[in-house]
Amino acid sequence: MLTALKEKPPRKGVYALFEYLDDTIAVIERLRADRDEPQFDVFTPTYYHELEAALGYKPSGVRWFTLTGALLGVTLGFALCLLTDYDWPLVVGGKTAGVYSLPAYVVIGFEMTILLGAIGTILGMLWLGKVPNPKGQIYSTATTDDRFGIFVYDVVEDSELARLLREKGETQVYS
Amino acid sequence: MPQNQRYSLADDVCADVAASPETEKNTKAALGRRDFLKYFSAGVALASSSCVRRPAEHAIPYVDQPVDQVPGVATYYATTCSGCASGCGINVKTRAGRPVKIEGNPDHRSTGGALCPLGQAALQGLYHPERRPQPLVRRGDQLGEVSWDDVYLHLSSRLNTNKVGIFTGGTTGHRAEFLQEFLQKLGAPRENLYRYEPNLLYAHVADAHQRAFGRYVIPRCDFTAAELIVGIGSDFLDQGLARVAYAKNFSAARDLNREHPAQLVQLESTLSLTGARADERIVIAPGTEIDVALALAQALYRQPQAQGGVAERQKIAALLQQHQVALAPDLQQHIATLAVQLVQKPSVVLCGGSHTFDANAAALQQIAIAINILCGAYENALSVQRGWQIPPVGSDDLQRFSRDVAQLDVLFVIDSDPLFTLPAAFGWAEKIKNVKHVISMQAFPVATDSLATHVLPVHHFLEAWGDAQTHAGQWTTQQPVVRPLTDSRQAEDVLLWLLATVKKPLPYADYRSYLRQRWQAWHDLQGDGKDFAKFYHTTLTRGTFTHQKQQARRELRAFEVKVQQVPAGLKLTAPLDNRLHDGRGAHLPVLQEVGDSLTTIAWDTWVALSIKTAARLGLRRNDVLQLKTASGVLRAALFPLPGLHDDAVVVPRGNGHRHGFSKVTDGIGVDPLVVCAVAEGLPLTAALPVTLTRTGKTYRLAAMQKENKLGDRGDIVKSLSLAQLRQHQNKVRDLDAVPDLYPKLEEGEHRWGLSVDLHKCIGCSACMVACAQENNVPQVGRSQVAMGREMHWIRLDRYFSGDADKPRVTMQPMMCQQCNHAPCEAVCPVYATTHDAEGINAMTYNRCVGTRYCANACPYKVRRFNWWTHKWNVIDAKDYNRNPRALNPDVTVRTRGVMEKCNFCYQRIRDGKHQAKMAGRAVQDGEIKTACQETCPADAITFGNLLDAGSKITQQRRDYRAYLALGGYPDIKEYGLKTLPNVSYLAEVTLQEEGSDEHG
Amino acid sequence: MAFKICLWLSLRCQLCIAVVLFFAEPAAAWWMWTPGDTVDNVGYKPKQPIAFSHQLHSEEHKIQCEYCHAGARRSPVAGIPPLNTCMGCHKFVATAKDPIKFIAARYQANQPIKWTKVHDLPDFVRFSHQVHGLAKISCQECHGKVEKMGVAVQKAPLQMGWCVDCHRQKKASIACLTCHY
Amino acid sequence: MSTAEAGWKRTISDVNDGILVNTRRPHPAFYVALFLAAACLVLGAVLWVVQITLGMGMAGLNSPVYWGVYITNFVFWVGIGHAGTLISAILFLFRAKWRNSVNRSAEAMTIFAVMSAGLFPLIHVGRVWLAAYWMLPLPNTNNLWINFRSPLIWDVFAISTYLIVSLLFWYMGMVPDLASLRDRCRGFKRLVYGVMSFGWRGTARQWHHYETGYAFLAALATPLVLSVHSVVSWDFAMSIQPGWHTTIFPPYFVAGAILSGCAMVYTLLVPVRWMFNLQEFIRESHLDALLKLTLLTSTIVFYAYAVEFFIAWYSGNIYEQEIFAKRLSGPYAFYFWVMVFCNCLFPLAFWARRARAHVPTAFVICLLVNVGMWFERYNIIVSSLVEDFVPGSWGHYEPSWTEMIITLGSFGWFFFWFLIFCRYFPIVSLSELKLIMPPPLRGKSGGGSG
Repeated sequence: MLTALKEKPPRKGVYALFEYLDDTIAVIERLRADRDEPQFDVFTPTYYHELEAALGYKPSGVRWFTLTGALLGVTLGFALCLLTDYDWPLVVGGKTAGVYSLPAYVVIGFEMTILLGAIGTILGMLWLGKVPNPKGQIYSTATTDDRFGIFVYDVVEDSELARLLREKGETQVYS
Repeated sequence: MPQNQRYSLADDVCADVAASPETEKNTKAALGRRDFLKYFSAGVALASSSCVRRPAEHAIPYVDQPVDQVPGVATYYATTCSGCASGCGINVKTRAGRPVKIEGNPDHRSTGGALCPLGQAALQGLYHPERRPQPLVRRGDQLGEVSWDDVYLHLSSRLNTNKVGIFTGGTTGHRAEFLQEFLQKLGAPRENLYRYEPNLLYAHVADAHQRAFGRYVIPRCDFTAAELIVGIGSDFLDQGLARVAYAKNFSAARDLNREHPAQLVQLESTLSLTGARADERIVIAPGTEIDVALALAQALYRQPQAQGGVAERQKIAALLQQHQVALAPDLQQHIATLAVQLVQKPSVVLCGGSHTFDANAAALQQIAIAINILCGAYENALSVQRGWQIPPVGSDDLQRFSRDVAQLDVLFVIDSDPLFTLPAAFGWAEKIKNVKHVISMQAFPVATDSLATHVLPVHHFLEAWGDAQTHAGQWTTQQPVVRPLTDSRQAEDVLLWLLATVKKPLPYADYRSYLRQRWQAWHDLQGDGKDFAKFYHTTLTRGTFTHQKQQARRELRAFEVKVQQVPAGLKLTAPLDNRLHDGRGAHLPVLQEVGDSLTTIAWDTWVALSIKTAARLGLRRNDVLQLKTASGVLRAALFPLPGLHDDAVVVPRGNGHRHGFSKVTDGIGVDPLVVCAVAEGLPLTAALPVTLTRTGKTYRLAAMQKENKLGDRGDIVKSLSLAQLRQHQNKVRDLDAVPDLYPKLEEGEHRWGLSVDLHKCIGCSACMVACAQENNVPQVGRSQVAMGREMHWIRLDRYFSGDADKPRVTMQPMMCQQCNHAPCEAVCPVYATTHDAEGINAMTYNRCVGTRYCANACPYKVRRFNWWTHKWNVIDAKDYNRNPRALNPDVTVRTRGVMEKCNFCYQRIRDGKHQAKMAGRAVQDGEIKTACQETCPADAITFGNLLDAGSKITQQRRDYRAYLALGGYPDIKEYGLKTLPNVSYLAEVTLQEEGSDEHG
Repeated sequence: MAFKICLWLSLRCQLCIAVVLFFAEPAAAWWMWTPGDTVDNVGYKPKQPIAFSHQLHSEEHKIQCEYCHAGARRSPVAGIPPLNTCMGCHKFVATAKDPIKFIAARYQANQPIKWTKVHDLPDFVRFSHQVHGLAKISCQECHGKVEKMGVAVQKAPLQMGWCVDCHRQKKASIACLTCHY
Repeated sequence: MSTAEAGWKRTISDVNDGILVNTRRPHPAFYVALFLAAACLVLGAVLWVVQITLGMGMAGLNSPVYWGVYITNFVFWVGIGHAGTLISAILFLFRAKWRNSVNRSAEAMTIFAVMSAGLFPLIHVGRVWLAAYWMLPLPNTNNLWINFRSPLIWDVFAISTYLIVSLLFWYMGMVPDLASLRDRCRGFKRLVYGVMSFGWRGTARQWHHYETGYAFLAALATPLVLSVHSVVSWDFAMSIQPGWHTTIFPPYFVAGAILSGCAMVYTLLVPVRWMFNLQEFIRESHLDALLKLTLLTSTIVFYAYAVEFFIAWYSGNIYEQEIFAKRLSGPYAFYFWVMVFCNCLFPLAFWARRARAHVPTAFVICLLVNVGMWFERYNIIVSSLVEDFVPGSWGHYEPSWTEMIITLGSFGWFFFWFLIFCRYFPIVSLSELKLIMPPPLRGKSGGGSG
């Protein structure tokens, strides 16, 4: 598996591949328990909540992007309708100038909320997840298939950490 | 249109446009002028161009601009319509020398500015692309094109004979006199002028009066003097003697402001427009009109209050004793009741029409005289003393023609198509076999041309000089309103030049100077001392000249009537079509497309049978039937029509022109004249025994209306009885008092409204033709009409109600209702249709993207979509032959993918407002008229400013009869769709006591 | 490495295309043209049959606009003068010049001259010179300083927005039916 | 644990190998299908060009039937387009795990169906060259904006929002899977998939934001699903046409849309499953759940039909009553009964487990539901327009050949894109499928390649 490993990473460290989720979690818990917690990246084929719990992530910031987008959307939607109506009031269906058909504009406001909310969410995901990131590297194609990977930065081969990684899965050391 | 804007074409005013074929220079100038107009009226092809830089547009100014012409400003000329023998005065609107719209001349007393569909459509005849470009001369079997010089050369050697005859249509002006002078000059007898009108009523009525009073006249009927009008097979609203004048007058007589609005009782075997409008309609067997008339005369004679002098009564008694009639008891009863009413009220009885041209047609008119004497009509509604009608034909012209034609060497056929308009049984082609030279002079190629040795294109009446005298003392003048569009000549001028070439000249340079000389007599009559030139100018400008003529009433002579018995069984009637007449309108797409008012069939000939007969024979609509009479065989598709007598088989005339007559008519309809007979030299087109066979084929008739009944939809057409109306007459309605969530619409100076009086509408469809002409509405052709894609901005909905044997017929002109709460406006995504501050539902064609949502939302379905770009001057695809020159330059032409609809003739509103603004005054009531309103012969349409409390439209909207279509029942606080239209309808009023419907 | 460059480039290009599509094009269209707009742009200067100079006639010789464009006050169309208007002066004036010889020949032959319209509104627009004249709108407001023009050229965009702006300023009607029917 | 999760024969290690076979060697039937779809598409496109050139008269439309087959197709395709986002968004929020095996293809179907639907308003309008610009709020030389009160503008917003959001949702869900594909390819393919996957690395942090974002998108898409067909139904309900002007339309349309969408998903999945050998991943239990959803929506639609008639009778409005009376026995009664049988009566068979389990039977019923749903729209649109208020304006409508061929073309267009999707993209969501399989634990896991 590790033969598929790609170019040399910019930083030194140990890369380990695991077959089992519980092994991975055990390693992560061990890493996080360390007093001077080392920097590490976890690669996973899909999102397991156990993994996230082990990593102790705070709620994602994507929600603020969603909220901003949605608020922008609702404002824009209603503003578009009301301002164009104000700009040139044309009488249709007996509604005189100055009758702002708010119920009709709810649809536009709603659609714009969803649209910009969705776009905001996507932007948030991309921004926070650092995607697209041409410089970002994957170390093994197996992590998009069925393996879990952990890259622990600035770890030397002989350390206790490296031994732990070796014990649970295959490792590759970069120096 | 103000009086002072009209111009005469007297030479001192506008020499440039006067017709004088020799001047080459003018022809070229006219070409330039035509191109010039292009820039006003060019198509909108560029609207669809996808890049910025369009093809460059050009402007071609005059070389010598006539002094009275301002480019972009319309000029109006008064002239006379020669569509039929009625001779209605018309005003022609021209732009840059080109006629763009025809209106009735309000100065013409009897028509008062109204016009019929045929007159409205004359523009299409003028601009018809199939008009002959030059004369033809027969060489062997072929007609070859020649120049006019060749024609004169050719004919001069052949005119050295006195065996000359002229066959022409009915005419009331100086033309007949001129033609007789021409014959005389050649040494032929004056009697060699044969005038033939397919509407035989003129001849029959005049002939009957000749026999009865010794005077060859047609009495003029004034319905306003009558309270009861009885028609026996009469068609005075369809064709009759003077369609527009009679409709106008009838409408006035029915006015509900009169104490006793005239009531119409019609006895007929077929369903005519007149019958459809009748307050009471009694169905009688075809061919029994004469029996009914005799029975009525007898019943009247028995009435003690019957009118008539002693001598007259004696003569009538003698006449009636000879004839015994046996009618069904209930019909006899009806007649007896009618007779009582006839003598009690001022009344008039009109007999006969194109539905009754059977063997007894002439006798019917004589009985009619007896009836009218007995009911006192000659002292009252019928007048042979004041303003009697001039018969446009001679009494025995056709018989004389049949007798003389074998002796003729040369026969001129002028503006008449005897080969098509006479039954095949007449044998016109056989009769003229020995005539060496047949010279056909026609404004449009006709069937007769195929038998002619010389075919000469003559002016359309809008290019020609002439005059007409429909009523004694009431003249209308005819002047050219456009330079000839083809290399045609004035027919009379051709005759003058022919005389000159054979060295027997008449002392007139041309027909115009002949007329000028005749009109001198009017000047003498008027005797107001003005010089003639001025009189001539003002008369031409005005278009009419009237002076009183009176004559004493003569005593009735003893007269005899021969009555032929008609056997029982199915009988064929071939009436004149109320749009196409005898077929003279068949090449005009606009007339074909408005469709028959009663069947709503466009572009076709149909066989109408009563519902019962069709059911009895197991026939369904669109089944092709074969009709066989003694004279021939005919095939046409069936349309079961309510209200026909079970023995009646009705096939309208007008269509079925031979192949090649016009691309418009190719393959359209059949000609019932092939199965009609001739008796005593006259065509018989009614009550012909006929047998029907089913062919097993079907043919889909293009009927525009699919549903004929209203069912229980009570807020579309409303009606009430006269008693109800009288009871509530003083109540004022406020149709606009409808509860509404929104604030009231802002109101400017005007709020335009239109009102349609269903009580007055006679269903003539003139409004549809006028609208099409005014608003550049395209004609789409048979196949598209069959699909439901006609483009009429105003359509005529016709509903039958009640019994299929005795249906009540309702006509409802339906156009955009200009709703204040328009369902169409709110749904348009691009604001292509919005509400105008003046109450008009504006349609912005160029903004329309064609989602057609507005049309779906419209509950009246009055919006029309351009499914194609309707082509302009293409005749090859016969369905699309509008001529761009005839377009109204004030109205945008629409291309494919665009919605359109009625906009109250906004161009006219705009024009009227400009006029008022220039004059520094407010728009006056009645100053602005919509096209439909202006032409309506029944005065059923009113238009005006709803904010003007004194205007006629405001009064009509407040009338007790007023209602809004689909406006629910405001009396019980039920407001229907709440679309709040600016168009209101006035409910029909049943003048009969019985069978009144609820209103409210 | 190649992969990374491609990735980066494709992303940036997408961005560029997106920006052009979403912002630049409508913005450009706003100033120049939008679909359905059939009015030519400012600066349209078609070639005419003769090199007629408004500057010469109007500025130097002080001929009023309406002397030739006589319809402006009486009709919806101002009109191009008929040849007899030209010949009214040019029977005597500058008869030796080529263009004058040309129009004189045309006049003699009774052949009209085919001019190319400089200011051309689409056929679905109902514009009336008469009404604008009545409202005291000077010719120059729409046609520019014609008296300074050697060759007639379109000065104003003549697009609907331009019309509407002026109508708004002058408190004229901006209802659709004002111009479209 | 639901049935969808139990009884897996495979582990997550088999997922990529098992599903991505489609990107290697497709079944020959694939090429036949692709050719047919492309041929229909070209035919339809040619006729559209002819129609633009000559005019809308090419269609059988007339007065009063101004809307016909094109709008029927529009509503039909929008309806089809509902299942995808419903399955992926609403079922996601409801944690119905069976959706993980079908959501990708259902979403793809949504997008292509909405693309088909989006074409029809353009095919339908008289002046498409202007409609494309004027129906959007873009600046223009006319200084004139659009009418936001028009349901058609709501439609423009609703459909385009739906398309964009569905596309984003679908594509974002696919990014990790595209990364999987990337990692299995070399050379040019790797480059293309690499670009398409935005350089997804699969770090836990990325997954963390991804999951949150996905949940938010699902939450946003859920009201959107319900709103889109409501807005489409307002195209009808907001006009005063009898037969259209009813308040029941939005829920009625949404239920109908979901019905047609589920049926369509089933009709698509059965051949796809067979063609790409996916029986192990798209399992019988998943299809069974889909059919249950079909049955549910079918009964809702049945109820809506009944309520429509009740309301028409109860309203006391003769125009409304006549329209509905004519639906039962008038000139267009055939279409009405086709719709009732196909949408309400045939799906009743799904109450029986055997009918659900027997794939050919279920497939035929789902096909019939699709037919029935098309006729439902045809029925609503045409039979209401043909005979409305004023009898003088009544008419008749029959679709022309042009309309039928363009309809065929839209199916070509839809299947063309769907087949392309089936060939080059993960048909089943890899990462989500892995989620519903038992996680690879050292203790519990039975298999897993070494």
